[in-house]
Amino acid sequence: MTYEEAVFYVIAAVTVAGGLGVVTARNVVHSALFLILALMGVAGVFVLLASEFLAIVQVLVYGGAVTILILFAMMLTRVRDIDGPIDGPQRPIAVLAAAVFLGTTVLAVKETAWRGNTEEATVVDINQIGDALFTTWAMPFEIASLVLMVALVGAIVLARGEEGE
Amino acid sequence: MDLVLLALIVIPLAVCPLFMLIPSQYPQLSRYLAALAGTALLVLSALVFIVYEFDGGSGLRFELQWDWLENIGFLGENGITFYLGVDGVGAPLVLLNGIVIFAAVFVSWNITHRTKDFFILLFLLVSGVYGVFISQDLFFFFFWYEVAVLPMYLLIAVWGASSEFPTFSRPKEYGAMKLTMMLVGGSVLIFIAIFALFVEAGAGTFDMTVLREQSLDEDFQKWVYPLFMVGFGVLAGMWPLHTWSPDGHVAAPTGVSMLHAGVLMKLGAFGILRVGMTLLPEGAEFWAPVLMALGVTGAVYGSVSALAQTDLKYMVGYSSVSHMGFVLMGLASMTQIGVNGAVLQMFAHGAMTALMFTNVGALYDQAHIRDMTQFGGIAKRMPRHSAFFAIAGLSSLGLPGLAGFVAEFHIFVGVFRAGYWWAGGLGILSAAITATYVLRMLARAYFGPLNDKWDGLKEMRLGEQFAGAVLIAMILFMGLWPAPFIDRISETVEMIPGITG
Amino acid sequence: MGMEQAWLIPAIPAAAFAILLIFGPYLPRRGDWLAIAAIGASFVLVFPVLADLLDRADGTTYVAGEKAWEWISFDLGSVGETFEIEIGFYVDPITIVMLAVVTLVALMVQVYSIAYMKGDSRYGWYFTVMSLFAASMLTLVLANNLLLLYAGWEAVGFCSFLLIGFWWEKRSAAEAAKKAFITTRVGDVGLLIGIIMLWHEGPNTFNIQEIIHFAEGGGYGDTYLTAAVLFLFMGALGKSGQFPLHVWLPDAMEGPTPVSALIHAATMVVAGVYLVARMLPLFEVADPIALNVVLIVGLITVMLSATMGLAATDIKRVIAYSTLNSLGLMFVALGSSAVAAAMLYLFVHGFFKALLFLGAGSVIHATEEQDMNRLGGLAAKMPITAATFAIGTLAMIGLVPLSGFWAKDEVLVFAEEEQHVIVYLVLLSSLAITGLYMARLFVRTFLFAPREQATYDHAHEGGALITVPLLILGLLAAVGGFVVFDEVGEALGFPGGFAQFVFLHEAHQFDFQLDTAITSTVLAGGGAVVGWVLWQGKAELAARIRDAFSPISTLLANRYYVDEVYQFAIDRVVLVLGGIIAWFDRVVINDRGVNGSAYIAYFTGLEARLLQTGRIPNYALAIVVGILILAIVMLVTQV
Amino acid sequence: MSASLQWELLAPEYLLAGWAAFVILIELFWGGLGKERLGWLAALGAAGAGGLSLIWVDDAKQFGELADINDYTTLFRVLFCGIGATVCIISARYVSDRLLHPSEYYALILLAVIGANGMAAAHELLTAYISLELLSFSLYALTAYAKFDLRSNEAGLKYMLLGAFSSAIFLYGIGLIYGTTGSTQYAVIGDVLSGDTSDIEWGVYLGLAMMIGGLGFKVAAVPFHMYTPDAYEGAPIPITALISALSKAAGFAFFLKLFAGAFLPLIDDWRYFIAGLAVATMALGNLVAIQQRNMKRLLAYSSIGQVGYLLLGIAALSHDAASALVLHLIGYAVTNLAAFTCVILYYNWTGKEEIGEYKGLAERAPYLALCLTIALFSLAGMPLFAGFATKFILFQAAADQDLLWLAGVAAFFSFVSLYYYLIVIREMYLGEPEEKTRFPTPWLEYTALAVLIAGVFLVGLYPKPVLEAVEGSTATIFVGGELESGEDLVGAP
Amino acid sequence: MIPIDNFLVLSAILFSLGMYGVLARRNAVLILMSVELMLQAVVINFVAFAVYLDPEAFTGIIFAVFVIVIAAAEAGLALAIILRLFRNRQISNVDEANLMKW
Repeated sequence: MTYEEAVFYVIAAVTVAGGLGVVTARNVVHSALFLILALMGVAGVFVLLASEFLAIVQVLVYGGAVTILILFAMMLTRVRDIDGPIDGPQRPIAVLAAAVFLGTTVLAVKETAWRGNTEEATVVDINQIGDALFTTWAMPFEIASLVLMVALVGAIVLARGEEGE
Repeated sequence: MDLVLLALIVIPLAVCPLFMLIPSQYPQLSRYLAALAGTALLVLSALVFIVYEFDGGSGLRFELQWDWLENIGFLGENGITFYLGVDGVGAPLVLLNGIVIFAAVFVSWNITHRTKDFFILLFLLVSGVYGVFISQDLFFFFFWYEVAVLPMYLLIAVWGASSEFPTFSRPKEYGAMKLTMMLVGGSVLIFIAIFALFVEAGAGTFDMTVLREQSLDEDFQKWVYPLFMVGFGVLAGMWPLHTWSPDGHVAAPTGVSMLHAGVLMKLGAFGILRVGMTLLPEGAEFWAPVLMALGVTGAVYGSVSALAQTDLKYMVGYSSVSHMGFVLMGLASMTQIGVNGAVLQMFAHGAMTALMFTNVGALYDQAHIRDMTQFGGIAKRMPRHSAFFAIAGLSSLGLPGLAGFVAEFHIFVGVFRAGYWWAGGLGILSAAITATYVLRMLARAYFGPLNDKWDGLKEMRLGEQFAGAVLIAMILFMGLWPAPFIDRISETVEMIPGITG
Repeated sequence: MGMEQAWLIPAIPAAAFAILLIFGPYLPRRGDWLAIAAIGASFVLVFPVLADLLDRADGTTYVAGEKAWEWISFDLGSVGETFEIEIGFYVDPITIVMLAVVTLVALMVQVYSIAYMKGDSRYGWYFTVMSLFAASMLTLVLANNLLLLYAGWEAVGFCSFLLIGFWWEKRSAAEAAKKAFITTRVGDVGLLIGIIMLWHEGPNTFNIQEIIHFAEGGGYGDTYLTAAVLFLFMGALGKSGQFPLHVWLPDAMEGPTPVSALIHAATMVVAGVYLVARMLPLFEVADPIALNVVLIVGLITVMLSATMGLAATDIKRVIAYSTLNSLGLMFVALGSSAVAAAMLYLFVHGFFKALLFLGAGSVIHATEEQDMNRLGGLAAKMPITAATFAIGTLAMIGLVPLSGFWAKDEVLVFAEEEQHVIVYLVLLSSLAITGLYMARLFVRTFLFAPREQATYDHAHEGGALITVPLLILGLLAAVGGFVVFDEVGEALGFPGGFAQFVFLHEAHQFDFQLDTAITSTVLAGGGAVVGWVLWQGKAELAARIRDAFSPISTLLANRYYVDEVYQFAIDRVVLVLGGIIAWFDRVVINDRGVNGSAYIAYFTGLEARLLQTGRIPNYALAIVVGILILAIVMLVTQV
Repeated sequence: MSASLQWELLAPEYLLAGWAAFVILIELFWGGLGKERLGWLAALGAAGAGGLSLIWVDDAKQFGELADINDYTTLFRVLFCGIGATVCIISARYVSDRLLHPSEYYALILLAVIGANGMAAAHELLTAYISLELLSFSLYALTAYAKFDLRSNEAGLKYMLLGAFSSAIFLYGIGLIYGTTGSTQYAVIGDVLSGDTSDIEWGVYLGLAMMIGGLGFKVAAVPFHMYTPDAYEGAPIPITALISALSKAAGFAFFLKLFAGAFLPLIDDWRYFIAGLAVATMALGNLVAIQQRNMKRLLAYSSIGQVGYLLLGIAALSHDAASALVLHLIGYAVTNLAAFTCVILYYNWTGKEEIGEYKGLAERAPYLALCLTIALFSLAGMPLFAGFATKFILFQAAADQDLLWLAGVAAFFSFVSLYYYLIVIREMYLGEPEEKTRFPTPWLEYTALAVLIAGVFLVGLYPKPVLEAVEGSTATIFVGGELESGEDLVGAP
Repeated sequence: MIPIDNFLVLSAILFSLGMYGVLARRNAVLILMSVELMLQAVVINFVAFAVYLDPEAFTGIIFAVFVIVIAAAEAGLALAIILRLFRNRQISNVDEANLMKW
């Protein structure tokens, strides 16, 4: 087992641990923190996948924006004071479903003969990514900007308090 | 002259918007318009019937074929065409429809609630009926078939009447809903059968004149024909799918009952003949015994149930079931005589049952009950009304000289000729039972000492008398001189594959 | 004007009917004159037709005349035949006999009716229907094919329905009319089946002569033919009121008396006899069973009606029973294939039975009373009626030399010669009984002290319109029988005499056997005398006998309970069955079947909508499950 | 690899986007402009975009390797823009009475239309996915737009969370397909799949299943439909109309193009699953609809039923079936918009949306009742109206592909559907209104309604022109590009 | 060198965890977080495929970028809606939000 693999397993362990924490923690804030952990783990995975650019994006967008957003939301909705169990009655079925899904997926992953070099990750030059993003993928890029605008407008319209509130 | 058939469909459709333009505070106006349209239709229908004469081939006349949808996907050259044409079987029924709508307009003269809406729906119904009788394209055949069902719900539910009985009650919504759902349910089977037929024929067209040329695989015919048989059978009041008919007729307003029992039920039998037997002769041959059995059951069953009714309208409703049973018997005989009889019976029953409903309606409008046991001796107060009812009844029990006899006689002869002794015997017996309930009704309600409660009854309205007179004229015409009908019918029937002599 | 124009005979009354129906109310005297003129014309027309027939007679056989119009006709493509129904008329001696009786009696009756129906609110309607009846009856008689015959058959039934129910305000009249129509209708089921059977295996035509020819050529299978003719005979049963379908005839007396005279004595009820007579060759070709059935039915009817006649007290009913009696006799004759005898009896019976009814009518007209227990002694007040009635009675009883005697005698001769002795004895005994009740009728009505003074005082002889028809008919009833003598027949211009005339087949002489004649006369006369003795004066004797045999007398008074049986069958069986089926239709087929299937959909929806819990996790679960199922099934099936 | 991009091909989308911004700004700077006029303004923009897209009729261009601008796109652009415009018009009154921030509302509608256009135009999964998200996001926001209406919030939440969840699943599926075929181009995927797939079938099938799930969610196919009734009921009614028309149409445009372009080679593997979905969808939609008491909810379930019929077209995927599907889609969109217009108008007057509260409508607003009746009958597949013709052609197409049984099931359930439509009609015509007063006559809405009904009649009585247009457009989406009608298809039975 | 399967399995695990979270959790925010987790898994998938199988076109990486963007926007919009719901009804548990059912 090469040292990359060792590193991979460590990072993977961290990520999975984080994910597990997110969905099992009894305390919402804890699971938020676990989420950060998982996200960081994923960033590490990106590094292993030789796409540092994504790792950076990941850290900035997620570790920065999203988690903060989520924490804010928690604060505002005072989820701490919410009484009652944190998991729904559906939990056992959920376990089952997730397990079955996992089994199927893993089986599929194993059974599929991926066409190409499955052993060696190729480094993709970040400049190419930049080019592609603004040339080949211009249309999605523009639409994505609209998506952001929609999210923005929608969020503002919905979240902002009105007179008499 | 070529456009006459088109006119038959277009006129009733065209008056609908005209009705809408009439302000609803002038109901009289819409009545006049309705009368106008009805008369026009009667004249045109009569024209079609008179001018029609068989000229070889499939006997189609006044043909008119317009492209509608072709060369698209599965549709080949003239895939779906707006194809009108009337043959010897269609012509009498067109005439019948003209007469009944004409009569129905005058009977409906006293509709005061939402008059124009009523007439709109009524004429929509009529256009559908005409369409079925004269469409030669399977798609449009089915199209108009559904159009004829479309307005029924509102016609019955809005202008109908609920009825209460000691042991049960039949709200008008129920009757209307049951009728609509059963008819549309039947058309589901037709739907499927048409799809299958189209694919199997592989001619890429719905033109029935083309489809009847395709020789279809026998096994295929055997499993598809029952779909048509049952699907159309529902509308033909085929036992045991008849229950919509009595309840529906009872709930419906008089004019609608007339059209419905008089013409609409014929669409079913017509469909079995025009689509089922014509396109799938071998299938028809294979299932003829079943159809015969169902027809006989309906005939006897209907007449016996009618015997047990005290409600006049229910009695008439069940008598319709019984008479449509005769029609099915005639068709199932697959002999020329029997099928002629079936078509004649369609006409005869159409006229006389319309007459019966006219009478029942006229009586109900005054008395507000239909229980024959509560009447008695009202012939004293309503002589014409009683005479009309008696004539209708006598025609239905097959008195020679009236339409019913000619038709039923042909049917029985045909059935015997096809070798169904038991069926023929039972059929004739059920005709005798018919006599029993008709006379029982006359004796109960019309003869005997006048029940003082009905001292105030007046003769039925002139409009109704007029309508009744027209219908009686038809009954007598066909009863005394059936040749014009038979000449037209038989040559066409002769052309239908699978029909033996 | 020959046989080819015979169609005019029914056509004229038919035209009269049409006119009366439409313009009747606006005609002077409601158009009774028109009706009478029409029937009179028909009566007159009979003679040229007869003459024509006689002219065409070569030696001893007659050439029948025929005339037909096509009514329905179309090719049966695949078999190359043609399905044809004609409106055709056929004249032969039997027809002529019927025509004569019908037109003459009808004429008499209608004249009589002018007085009898005077002042009735539906006077005009009466004559309208009468014309229709005449037209249909004559059509029936002249029809050359079974279908036209059936048409006339139904039409006369319908007329009798209208006329029995003429006073429909009376519940009893309405019911009687209904009963008559339905009962005969039951028979007609058989008739129609028989007709269709004859057509089906036959020469693809309804023409009577062709069918007979075909049958005589052995065209039909033996059993098949037997079945067919027996079905035909069912029709005859209904119309001619033979057992077991006789129940309607006595009730039919609810109608006006002239109607009873015309329809329920002289004409319509003998249509059955006429039919069988026409079709007799078929019966002869068919298995002997057929004729025996006819014979036995006739016998039963004879005995039943005769005995029931003893118990009835309504004079019209008594006469009705006597009619049944006579009809039975005719069927016995036919049963022994004695057409001539049957037709002769039919011929004279028309006269004396009409006479009896009209007489009774005159009594009723005079007294408004038809229960013989309240009458009596009328002879003094109404001599003509009494005299003619006496003639009628004696003719019915069958005493020399009145017409009844000769006819009945012929039947007896046949019975003796060709049938089992029992038949003969039964007939003889029935004669005695006939004598009894006819005597009773006459005695109780016309002789001795009146039982109700009021009615008696009120009684008076009717006007000429009533008496003249009585006299004419009385004359005919008296002398009508002499046609049996071939000399008379020839004198009247029938080559070979009446029998020859009627009996187209091998020449058959009326033979007159003294012994038979004497026996019958003695029995009948004796019966009459006994009747006289029993019911003279206050009729204590009769009363005592009645009490002595009370069970029998009640049985007779209740007409052997046949009506009760039928009533029971209708109320407890037919109507109940109808009720059951109606219930089945509503509850089982509709509520279970139709509504049931609707409810299935309804409740499925009701349950299915509960899946929609409104909780996001459940929704998510649904999605996941959906995908897992898709994925797993896909992988399992496709990999 | 980067083709020179012809931006002008996207002119309609730019117009829409710009117009959206314009609408927002104009409200800022010219408050005097009434709320209703904003709606008409937005409608104008949408209509303009629709007109603009007509430039490319009978044209076959490509935008990079991302999108086609051909008849298929044009057809749907016109359809979507039309839907958008209609919704804007019928929203005007409702919005001005009941909602805050009208300009953003209209802007979001226009942006949604862009997303829909993208879904129809894209021939590449990334673009399609982004467009789909654009559409979805706008709809999420709009569903929750009635800020103080609890049901609206709840609907928004459900729609949003489940949407995110399903799009995650969809993405995972895309990932697998991408991994196995090495591309997101429909054509490439199609080529790979028409080759030997035995080595990668595990990944392919799993990915396929998950993509079907994601698309199923978009078009509301059982069992992925769960959010639909709640979203329909909670959302502001015009938005309900928008979801039922726009997002379904766009979903099917995408579904059809993807499966025709990429997955057709495997049709024998997936057709029966789609057929199964279709049956489940028809059954559940129509049966549960019988139980509904709320008009919006009823229409929601009825639209689920309609999805069932539409899936027939996918299951029987062939050129004919595709055309039939699109035809039915058009007919359905028009009819449904008509129905919703009536519902909105009634709600504007009375604020009522329970079926029971429609009683006596025929007395108070005959024209409205008539139009609603026509629309409902058309949805039930009654003749004279669009429903009959389109259903007939669609089912016949399915029967042509040996799916007679499926066509039969569909026919049966469209018969069941008649029942609950009749219930509504009964209320309108038989019920006695509380008060007799006639309703006012809103000319603009009535005109829009008249146009829609006219469309219903046109498709019902003479579908030929429409169908021919559809035929031409659907010919372009199949593997191997242009197809003559009826010609045999790769992998088709 | 790390075989691709490792990453794929990792992503599968993450995805399943997220799926479990969505199904099991009651709180809207937690569900949202679970969705984010699933999206992370998706991203890993894309990137892995891109760098291993499709390094020339590397569509996967582009896809990943967009997914991340979308995910962020999603979070924003979703949280806004959650807040709105909380303001109006003081609830953030999804199973309490069932005004509309059946």
